[in-house]
Amino acid sequence: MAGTTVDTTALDRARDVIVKYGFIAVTILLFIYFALTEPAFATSSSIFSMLKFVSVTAILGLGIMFTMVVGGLDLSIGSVAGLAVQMAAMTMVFYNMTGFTAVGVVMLAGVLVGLINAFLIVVCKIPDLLATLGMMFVIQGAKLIPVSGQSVTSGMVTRDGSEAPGRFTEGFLQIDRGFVGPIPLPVVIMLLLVIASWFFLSRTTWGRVMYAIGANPEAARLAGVRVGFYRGLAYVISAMLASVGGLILVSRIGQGDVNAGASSLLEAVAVALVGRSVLGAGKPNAWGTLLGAVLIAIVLTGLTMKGFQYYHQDTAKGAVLILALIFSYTLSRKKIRYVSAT
Amino acid sequence: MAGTTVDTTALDRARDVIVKYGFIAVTILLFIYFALTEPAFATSSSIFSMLKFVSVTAILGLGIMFTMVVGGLDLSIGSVAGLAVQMAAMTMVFYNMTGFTAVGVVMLAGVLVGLINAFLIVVCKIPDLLATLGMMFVIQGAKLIPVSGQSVTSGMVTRDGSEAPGRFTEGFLQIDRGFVGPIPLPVVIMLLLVIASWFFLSRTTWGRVMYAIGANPEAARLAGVRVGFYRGLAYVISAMLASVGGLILVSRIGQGDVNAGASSLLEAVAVALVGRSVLGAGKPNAWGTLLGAVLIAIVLTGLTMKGFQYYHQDTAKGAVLILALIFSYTLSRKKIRYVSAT
Amino acid sequence: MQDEPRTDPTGSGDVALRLTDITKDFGPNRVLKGVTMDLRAGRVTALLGANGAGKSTLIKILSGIYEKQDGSVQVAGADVDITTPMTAAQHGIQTVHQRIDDSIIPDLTVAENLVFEELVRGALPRVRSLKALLPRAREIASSLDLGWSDTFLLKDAFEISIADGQLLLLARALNQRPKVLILDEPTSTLSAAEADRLFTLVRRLRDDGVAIMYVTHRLSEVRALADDLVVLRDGRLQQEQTTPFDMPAAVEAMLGKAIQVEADSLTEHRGEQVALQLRGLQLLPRSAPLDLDLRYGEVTGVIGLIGAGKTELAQAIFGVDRLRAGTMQLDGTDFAPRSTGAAVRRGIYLAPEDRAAQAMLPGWTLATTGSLPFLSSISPGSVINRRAERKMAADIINSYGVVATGPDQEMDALSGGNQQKVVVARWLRQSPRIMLLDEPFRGVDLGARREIAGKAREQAANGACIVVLVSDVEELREVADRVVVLAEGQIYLDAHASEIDNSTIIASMSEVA
Amino acid sequence: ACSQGDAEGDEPTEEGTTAEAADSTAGGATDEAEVTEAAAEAPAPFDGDGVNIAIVQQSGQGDYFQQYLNGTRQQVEALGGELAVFDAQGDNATQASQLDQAIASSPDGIIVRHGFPDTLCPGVNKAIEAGIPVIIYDVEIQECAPDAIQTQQSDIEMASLVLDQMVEDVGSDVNVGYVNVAGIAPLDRRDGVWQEYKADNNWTELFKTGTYTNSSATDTAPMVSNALKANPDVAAIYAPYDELTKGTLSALEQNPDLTDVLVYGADISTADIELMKAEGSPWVATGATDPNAIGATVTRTLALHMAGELEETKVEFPPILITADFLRENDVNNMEDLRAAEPALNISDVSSADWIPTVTF
Ligand SMILES: Nc1ncnc2c1ncn2[C@@H]1O[C@H](COP(=O)(O)OP(=O)(O)OP(=O)(O)O)[C@@H](O)[C@H]1O
Ligand SMILES: Nc1ncnc2c1ncn2[C@@H]1O[C@H](COP(=O)(O)OP(=O)(O)OP(=O)(O)O)[C@@H](O)[C@H]1O
Ligand SMILES: [Mg+2]
Ligand SMILES: [Mg+2]
Repeated sequence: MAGTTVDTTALDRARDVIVKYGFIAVTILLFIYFALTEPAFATSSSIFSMLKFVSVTAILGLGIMFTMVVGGLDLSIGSVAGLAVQMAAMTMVFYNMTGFTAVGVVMLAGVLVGLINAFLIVVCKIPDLLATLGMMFVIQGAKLIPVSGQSVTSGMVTRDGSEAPGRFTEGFLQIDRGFVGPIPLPVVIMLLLVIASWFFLSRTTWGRVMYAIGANPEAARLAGVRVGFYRGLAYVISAMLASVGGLILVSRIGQGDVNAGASSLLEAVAVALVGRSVLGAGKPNAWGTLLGAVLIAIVLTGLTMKGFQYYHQDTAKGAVLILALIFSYTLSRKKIRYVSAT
Repeated sequence: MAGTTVDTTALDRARDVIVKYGFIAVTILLFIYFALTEPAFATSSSIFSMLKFVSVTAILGLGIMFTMVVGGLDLSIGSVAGLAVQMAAMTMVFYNMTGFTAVGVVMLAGVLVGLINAFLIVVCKIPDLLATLGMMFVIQGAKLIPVSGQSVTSGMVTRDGSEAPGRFTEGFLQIDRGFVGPIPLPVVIMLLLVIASWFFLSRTTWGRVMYAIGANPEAARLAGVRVGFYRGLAYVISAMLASVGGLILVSRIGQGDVNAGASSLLEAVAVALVGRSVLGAGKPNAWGTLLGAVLIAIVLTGLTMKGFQYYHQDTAKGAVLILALIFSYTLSRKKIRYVSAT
Repeated sequence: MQDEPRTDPTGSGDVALRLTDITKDFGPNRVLKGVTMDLRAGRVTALLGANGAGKSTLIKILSGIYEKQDGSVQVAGADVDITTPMTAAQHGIQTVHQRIDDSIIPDLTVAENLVFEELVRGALPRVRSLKALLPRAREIASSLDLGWSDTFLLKDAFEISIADGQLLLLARALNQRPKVLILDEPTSTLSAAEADRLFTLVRRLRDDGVAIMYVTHRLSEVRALADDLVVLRDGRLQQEQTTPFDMPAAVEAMLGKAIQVEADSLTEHRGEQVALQLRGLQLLPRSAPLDLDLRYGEVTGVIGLIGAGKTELAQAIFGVDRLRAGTMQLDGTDFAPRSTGAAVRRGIYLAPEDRAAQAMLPGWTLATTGSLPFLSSISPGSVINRRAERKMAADIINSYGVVATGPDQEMDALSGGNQQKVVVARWLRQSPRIMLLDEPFRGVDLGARREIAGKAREQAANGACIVVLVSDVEELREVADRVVVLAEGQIYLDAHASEIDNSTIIASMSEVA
Repeated sequence: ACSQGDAEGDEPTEEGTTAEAADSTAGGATDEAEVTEAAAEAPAPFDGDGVNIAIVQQSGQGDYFQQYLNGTRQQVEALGGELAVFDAQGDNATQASQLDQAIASSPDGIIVRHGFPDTLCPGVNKAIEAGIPVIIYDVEIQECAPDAIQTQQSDIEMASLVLDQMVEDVGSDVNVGYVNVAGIAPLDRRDGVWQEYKADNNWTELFKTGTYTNSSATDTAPMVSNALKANPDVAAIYAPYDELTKGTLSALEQNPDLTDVLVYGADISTADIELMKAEGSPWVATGATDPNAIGATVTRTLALHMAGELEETKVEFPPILITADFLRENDVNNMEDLRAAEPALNISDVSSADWIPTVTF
């Protein structure tokens, strides 16, 4: 077994710089371009609303990031956000409970889904991607059963003919609509979660251990790490983050919406992937994920302002993703294959 | 790969039997149950229409199977089918060409996408899953640009204000609507492709080499296999199969449809996964994929006839998938190598 | 692998493969600095060399995995250009690489594995059913007297044992009727009986006029098998010998200086107090129960061939796998670790045998790799004190003589021996109660071996219970106070090191009940 | 809720719904109907054991379609029949397959709801040839299947009602925004009306945006918000599909400075009512039908057709204009209140006969 040391040539150094700062440079250049050509782009209200819109994607991206850290990928995250939307609406509208209860119920449901995922992955040994794909279908279907496939709205007539007693509480609606000073509350939540995730992952033993599992689960186990527990934990954290994203969504929509969340999945995956490649970190990280979300927000906002249609945006999203991947895999020297030469 | 022979106990043998025949037994039992309780279920016209209905999913599943064989997973397959729909419609309606030309154009486009995927994966070294996810976005968006996001229908007004000159040719429409004896043409196509894929994979050197790459790429390389070539080939085959699926789709729809194909992806993945787990093969195989498609068709048709809503069906689909995974991973004693996303 | 003098000492002697001035760079790193050597038909040439000497690189060039920078390769007097594994095969060069996992294809059947190269080369019809491949597979198997039935040939390759896998690969290589056969540590996964079978085969091939290159770290095998011997050091050919060999000279050429570790130069420690009492432990699926007491204050050397159950023993104590049967008592109280973490908390540590697969974390630095098992000790409130972490790493570097630029150097960039020092040191320096070292000397050169052994003995002197599991007698001699010989999951010998000689140990190692 | 002809589902599946399956659910979000008993003996085939009706729908996802299906089911039950539901979940190819499957199960009548004409023509013609009466809802199929009975809600009227109101509110020569998606039949019909009004009133369209996805409202919101940032100077926005209207409202919320932009929408549901009534809501008017009633009326049309009593080959269902002021004045909180305040929504006089028990909601 021989690890390989290669000296850094000028070409390699140039490439390293591109890998490390290329993405940030692209983001900044795009920002400048749009700011110069679209006067409305760089206003503070526009920037805040951009951040606000991206907050859910970013939070879901953080969840996916956690599962990437332990070497997996959570595809059920969009449907968990959708489940949160449904549960919050049902709690407040059908059962006339407070917003606090709704938040509690949603988070509990999230933890439960996370535990099921963890069970399938850790105990049943089903690969992450496949287990969470299955769960995605199951949640998407099962959540609609109690409401017969209809969105929950206040004032709706229930099956026994009476009017649903509750409505969204004012406090609950503030989750999306509130402000902290000039900053929209979802943006604050997003930033807090980014900081918390960053701290957790790179400053605490739990985070370190999770990275170890992602790097080499066998080595982690033989270093005394409870691999199953931490892998499971990542899925629980992921589902909880998805639930937080769902709470913001439902408070934004102001009612249950059977379709909410579903479309966030691929975007969140893209954001987490971009996040892994920025700063040349080569490993999933919270600030990168935020940057990925911001980059996608800039691209999409800029393109909308320039009058492009949704399909141009899909194309742009795909292009950004592929670019990130080229940075990660094609250019980066990080991924040196480990040579075993016994 | 652990090269150890472990003693077969009675328990292990029972488990092996379950793993090997469990899925087939479930399929047959379900069929019998639905046939007995729903008189319309087991009529020959109903069975043929069930098979016809499942043909596209099965063909796309075959494509995914090929990429699984070489240890990857093609997520762009749904969007390639969608691209085929679009290209066929544009060729006949905008450019007033024949159905044959349309088929040619579609297959060419498929090969092109396959080559791009192959390039990203083999040359740029981007992991399969991520490269094809990026391509999925790009194709989904890019295909809509020439038609401004509109479905192509005969007689539609094009951008320059004139009426589109062409229409779907009768012959082209026969792809979906034709029969061979009593058997619908798409069913015949599906069966031929299943047989061809099975033959290719398990009777020819090329197929064996592909399995070898999926099972142990390093060993294949050492034995002189051009690994890059065959991995690329799998993606080209996959895109071509997706294009065939798209041709059936568009001939079924009878016009362009911007949304066609997209929804087939997850189902095709599920079918290929089920396919890998049946017969305890533990490796992707064509007959298993067909069986997976048939099982899903039986479940969905049966549930429809029993009067369940679409969300019950999502739940059922997820449950079937998770069941397949438990057969594959939890019960099977064979360790399946799995390419993770990261 | 007994010393068995060859029956026919003369080979035909024609040069089958001639290497002239082979060089190879990895980036700015010149790994092969002009290797010139001959392999002669009908002779076995042993290739010796310390870690990183370039053996595997040379083999990979010959088998078409790497391309050489410079120099020429001649097969039977004609210049050849080896660019791919295919061209290597076309020129009659076949290689059996050491890790069979690298070469076996688990999803295909044994039969398909046997004929795989023929398939790839197009020597068989492109379209063939499995049944139609059987006769050819049978033919190959029977030409080597493997005695494999059709049922066996139709098994998926993942079902067969490591030893059978090794034979399969050998058969596959021989099937190509090679002029040159390269074997990279072929016996490392074989039992004594299987190794003997392999030796018989190798001799038969030699007698058929094949030129064989045989890579090994085991001098006994060299003595038993080789006609010629070459030593590679630092990318250069250092020495060539023909039988009879001057082994000390070869070792000196390998390492640059003669390192002699005499068994009696150890001051033997004798432990009194029992640390761990094992009763009725079943190590392998069909093995009989084993009783063993491990004591504080001494180094117990557990020796056995591959598959004897050494790793199982270590892993059972460390809580990696559930016990099949049996009980353990730690300091007189019942002990049944449910996880590796539980063992670590009780002061029981394991440095696993396969460093790359079981200890290395791709992209991790020396500091983070070193601190992983004991993170909590430097993390008040679970927040990692990074200064303490780096101090920990600096301490490892200093006290174990690790050659590294500092705590932040990536582990991947260290040489193998230094990597091994780090992954052993991170446990050993934490005052273990019981320290299990599984093949701690695998792939490390003698210098590093000596340092690791010294540290282990130092801990034993301080009262720790040290268990070293090895399969090589020399390695055992370097470190052990007490010798336990394991074969097929059972103890065949248990004695103080000074009380037994090597031949007794070797004899009981290959004992079969 | 939306009355338009294309929806995107997740996967092609078929589906059928009987009353038991739907009723076995807990939260219960379906509107119960009142049945007005029939006043006369029913003709064949309604005089026997009960009829089998199949509905082949392009999508069942979302509130509008769930209510439509509810209306259909209740009316079928009132007629003593049983309903099998084939739901393509937005996938047109699946719909074609399911039409085949429906025909294979030989029902007494088929309702085909939404979809592409080119996709459905062969199946519809096959059914008619097989002697199965077919009613089409909202598919322009007359050209290729002339014998099919066509029904639809009048999108042109719906758009005109709302846009008349808009002309009244903002007048001519102003800047306006437009949120719509091309390529979806009913939205295209509404688009046609919009283009006329825009030209007639000399409105300047500063932006057109919007997207159609699984979650159109959430996904459209940022697009409209960005468009508004670039073009804050609009007097009104027309968003003729309530998911798009919702997205537009959400976008306006992101731009709290734009207090006097008015929003004109389409469709109505309990959720929409809440949004329109909310204090300071910019959504001032919408044009709507009640999906429950439409579902029921299509079924009655089929019943007439099956009994051989239908004279027309095309039946249109008129929408009404609903303004936020109307909702507030009448204290309307949900669809039930709305129907009480505006019984015309039940369109119970369309396709009625004395032997048909009519359901109202
Ligand atoms: N792919 C590679 N990239 C860079 N350096 C490499 C690569 N492979 C080998 N090396 C370096 O080449 C040198 C020789 O390695 P090689 O594997 O040939 O040694 P070896 O003699 O086989 O040693 P061992 O006894 O460990 O098997 C080592 O220093 C190693 O670090
Ligand atoms: N023919 C075989 N049947 C069963 N198990 C085998 C066979 N050959 C090898 N093994 C494997 O060998 C294991 C026992 O070897 P173990 O790794 O404990 O040996 P060891 O003495 O530690 O040798 P090593 O030097 O490889 O560490 C068994 O558990 C099994 O996995
Ligand atoms: Mg080597
Ligand atoms: Mg071992």
